[in-house]
Amino acid sequence: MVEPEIEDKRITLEEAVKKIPDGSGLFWGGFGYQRAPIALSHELVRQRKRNLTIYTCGSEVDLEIMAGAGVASRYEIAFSAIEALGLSNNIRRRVSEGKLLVEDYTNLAMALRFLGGSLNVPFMPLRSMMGTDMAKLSRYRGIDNKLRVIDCPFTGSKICLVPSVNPDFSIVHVQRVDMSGNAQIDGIIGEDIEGSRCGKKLIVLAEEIIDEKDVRSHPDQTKIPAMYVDYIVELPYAAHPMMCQNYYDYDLEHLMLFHKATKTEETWQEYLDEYIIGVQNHEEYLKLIGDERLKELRAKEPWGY
Amino acid sequence: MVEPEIEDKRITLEEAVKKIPDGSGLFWGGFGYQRAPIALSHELVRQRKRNLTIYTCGSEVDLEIMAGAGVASRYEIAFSAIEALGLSNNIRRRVSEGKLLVEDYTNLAMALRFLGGSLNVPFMPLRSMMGTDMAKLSRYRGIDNKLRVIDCPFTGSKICLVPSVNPDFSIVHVQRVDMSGNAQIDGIIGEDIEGSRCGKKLIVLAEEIIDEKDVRSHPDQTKIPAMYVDYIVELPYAAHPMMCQNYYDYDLEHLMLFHKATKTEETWQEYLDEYIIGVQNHEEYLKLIGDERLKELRAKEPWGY
Amino acid sequence: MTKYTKTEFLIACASRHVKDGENVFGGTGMPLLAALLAKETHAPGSNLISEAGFIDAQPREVPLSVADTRYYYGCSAAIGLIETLGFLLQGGRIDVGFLGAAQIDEYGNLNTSYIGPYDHPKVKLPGSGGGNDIASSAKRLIIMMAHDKRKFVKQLDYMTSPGYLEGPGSREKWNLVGGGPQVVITDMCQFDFDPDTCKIRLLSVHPGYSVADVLDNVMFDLIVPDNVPTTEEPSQEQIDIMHKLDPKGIYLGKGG
Amino acid sequence: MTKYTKTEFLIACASRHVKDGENVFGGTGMPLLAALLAKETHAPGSNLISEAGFIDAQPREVPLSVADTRYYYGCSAAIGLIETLGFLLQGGRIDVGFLGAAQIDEYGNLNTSYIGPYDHPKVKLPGSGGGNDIASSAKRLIIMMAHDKRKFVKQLDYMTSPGYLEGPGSREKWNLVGGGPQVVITDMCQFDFDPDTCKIRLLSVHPGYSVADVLDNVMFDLIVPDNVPTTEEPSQEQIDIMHKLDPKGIYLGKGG
Repeated sequence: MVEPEIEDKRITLEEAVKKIPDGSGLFWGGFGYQRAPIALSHELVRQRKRNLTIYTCGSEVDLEIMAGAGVASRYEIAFSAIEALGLSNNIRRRVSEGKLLVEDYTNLAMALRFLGGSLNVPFMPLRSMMGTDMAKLSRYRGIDNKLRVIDCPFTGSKICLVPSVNPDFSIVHVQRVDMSGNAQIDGIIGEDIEGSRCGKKLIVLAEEIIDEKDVRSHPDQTKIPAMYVDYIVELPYAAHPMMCQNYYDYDLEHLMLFHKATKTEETWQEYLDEYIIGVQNHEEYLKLIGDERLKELRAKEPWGY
Repeated sequence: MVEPEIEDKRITLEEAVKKIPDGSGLFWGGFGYQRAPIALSHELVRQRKRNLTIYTCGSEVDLEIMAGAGVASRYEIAFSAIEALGLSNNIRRRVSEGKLLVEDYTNLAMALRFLGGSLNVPFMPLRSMMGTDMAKLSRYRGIDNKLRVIDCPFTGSKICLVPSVNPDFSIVHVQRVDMSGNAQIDGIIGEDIEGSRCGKKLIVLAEEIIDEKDVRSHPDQTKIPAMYVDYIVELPYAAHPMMCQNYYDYDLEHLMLFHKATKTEETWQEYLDEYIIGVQNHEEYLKLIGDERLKELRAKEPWGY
Repeated sequence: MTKYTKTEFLIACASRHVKDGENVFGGTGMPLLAALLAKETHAPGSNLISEAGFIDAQPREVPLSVADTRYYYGCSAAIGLIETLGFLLQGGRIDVGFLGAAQIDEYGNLNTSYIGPYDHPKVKLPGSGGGNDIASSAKRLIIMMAHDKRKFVKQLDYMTSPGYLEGPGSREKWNLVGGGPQVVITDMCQFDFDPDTCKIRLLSVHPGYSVADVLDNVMFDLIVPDNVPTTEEPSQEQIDIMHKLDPKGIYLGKGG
Repeated sequence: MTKYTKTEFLIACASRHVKDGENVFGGTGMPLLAALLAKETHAPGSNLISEAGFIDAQPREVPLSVADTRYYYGCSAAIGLIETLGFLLQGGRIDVGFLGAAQIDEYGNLNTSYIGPYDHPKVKLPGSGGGNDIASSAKRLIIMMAHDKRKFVKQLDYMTSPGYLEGPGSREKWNLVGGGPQVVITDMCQFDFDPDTCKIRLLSVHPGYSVADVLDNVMFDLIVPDNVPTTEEPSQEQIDIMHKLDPKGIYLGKGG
């Protein structure tokens, strides 16, 4: 048998972000506090990217960073807050300033828009949003391009159609991947199955690179097959201060520091300088957080956090 | 803490089939040779059910049994054959006799019809079937009720809409389930994720009942959560002569005997008498196959067959 | 008499609306504690679901996020949004959803998106998240809100999630899956909705408040029945269990 | 000169159409052996996908079904139909699909459903399965058929799967994802399609057959180029590898 040469898709975080031109549209993976691609949002800031459009259900700290640093100018999202900690202050300020435009959908609507994109069909039907201002007001797509409420041709009942999304890039953060791109996700997947398949290019951030044999001995665990994956970035603690199941817990102290910092423009700029622009790369950021703190955050068996 | 009483949803195969009235619509799980609910088709025959409508992508031996024994009168399916072994002879005869009406869809169309049913929306968009006779001819639904080809309201391009399915029952065969209904499926899932969620009632056949603790210590492996499940039937070798990954291989000898028997009405009636009507229940069927043969079929590590 | 804080009172009050065997979207914060409290007391067979993908969760510590790994250990399935919001919720299988809001109108419609005009919003709020999905499709909706007069408005700045929309027949017109709001719990009272007019109605006032207090603190007309009972107080057992569930006082506050 | 059976010839011939690195829907039977042979020879990096849900499969024994557990061991993912036929195929990510048919017309349209009139079919065939999906959405289609004159018809009894439909512009009109048929391999010859007219065209004749044989065995007009080469024969290496892949002769026949 001729052994195929396994394509090595690994690149550095810096190289990955260089591939994303200003003005790109990005599916943004993770959900709530789980598997947020924070490190990539940092590098987008360091490389001074501009005018990105972010598509996601409900990312949190990363959306705050990209809005606060002026990286993104458009969000098509369902939710922005730090959940239990409170409102997204940066987003609130940027929206009031007119520097950030938010097109509002629901979580299910966004998940279905990604599913439609993955299926390569132009829309998906949905039974939310109807009757409310979400179906009447549009920030920039224009209401006819945001959604359509039609009479179902089969039943005659009202049904909402939301347009599919095929962004330029999908950014997904996973626990493990082999170097050809077969990715394993532990725990909830949020909208990452659909999100990883709908983008024109897929960048996977992974806590750990594993051997192809470990993938092929457990094919049921592969959540993203290699054929979807364009680039892989090995990046431990890519979600800090958020969490990654079976790898580390959220850093509540840092999260509170972050949330407090976003309360005024001045303190936000200080945070930005100290933790994002002021460091060369993710490794330096982790040094700033400190080895000891990172060790404390490591997940414990059997809880996974 | 108050310990919840765990609902025990286990019933016998006979009881399960008694719950299915004549004229019901059934989602039929399994795909190709994998996890086919053969034992349930046997019991439908023994209880002389009539006028069932079966919804599935491509079941094989079970579709032959239900057509041949006059249990089902309508199929909404994509495929009928025993793949490598050849054509479905019983179905061919029953269609020629006018006793079986087949409404033809594609595999993707059927999978999407189940997805639409699971999502509780009336249709799903699809990019197959267009331009062919599949979009022009209908056996009994009427063409406007079989599908619609519309101009997409967002893009203006042609898109096909297929109506969702919410059958009276979903029948799914899995490797393992706990007694409240949390089910684990090994290997490919075919269309069983969507199929198990679209029915009004769900009957799960399982090779093995496992403890709830085994489910809750590996939540990622649960493919069907208990809240969808109405009845559970513990039934080893439920798929014989088809296969069930990690439990047993197909019985090629019996499959060939079966396929040969279907070639004429006479030899088919002999098979029916000997293996299905002539036995009281699944246990007796397995005795007829023989312990030794069943042992030979047991899956071997690490292959799973 | 049991001593309790306002937060403890609200959580105990909300937990009583969850019935045994029900499928509940818990979220985070007070609703989550209410759902967990119900499970530990009168509704042991209730099924706690997080929209992030956790089914039948039994967290040993209170999660801070619907996607918190704390939801994972001991749950029966960990899947994703298409499963929870699509198959389960839109599929009509969720009995109870909890929502909060910045504004509510007399039909129980909710605003969680913008304060001020849409074109020049004064405050961008979190948005719908799964809120509109839950309000559209859950069989019953339980709403929990801080009682501030400016939140109980005649006209929402933005309608994020449907209550009874414009009144009788509105939810049917839009073919919504779920049944709409059942109860609104504030730190002053409970409201329900008049089945004929779909308008908000006083259900009970909390100890220490009067019907007049409530009338002074809403900006719409309010249906007040002849007899308005006093809301039931929490039991010591409920309070003790709450604190076992949130030992660090993340939601209950440090003072406990 | 290598000795070979007709089946071996066809499999070797089909395998040459698979290129390295391509994503291939293999199915079962001869196409599967052709895809596996390609992977073992000139296309080691090709990715064998079964519509049942197996991705990058490396079966050590030939499967009898697209859902056969033999596809599992060593594959890189095992998922389901929405993944393979939806995300991958309809998503435009499948390079090559293989199909057989009971009838083909001059535009490469295929019948795998009914022989005889639709209202009173003489023979019910297997139907589309994933065939129409593959013909609609795979970038290229490779068709393998037994060469019987009655199968190469001017008018199909039923059009199950799209070739070029009514000719130039037809696939575009229906917004089909894939590119249409590339080659038809029979036990007499290979056909391709004229890019201007989308009509079937003789590509090569197999050793032992003449252009006249082919013309005698189709029921439609056939484009015949001035020069029709002879189809390349299988190598001994190809035949040896085939038999390693199917040691029991399940598809190759017992005689080998």
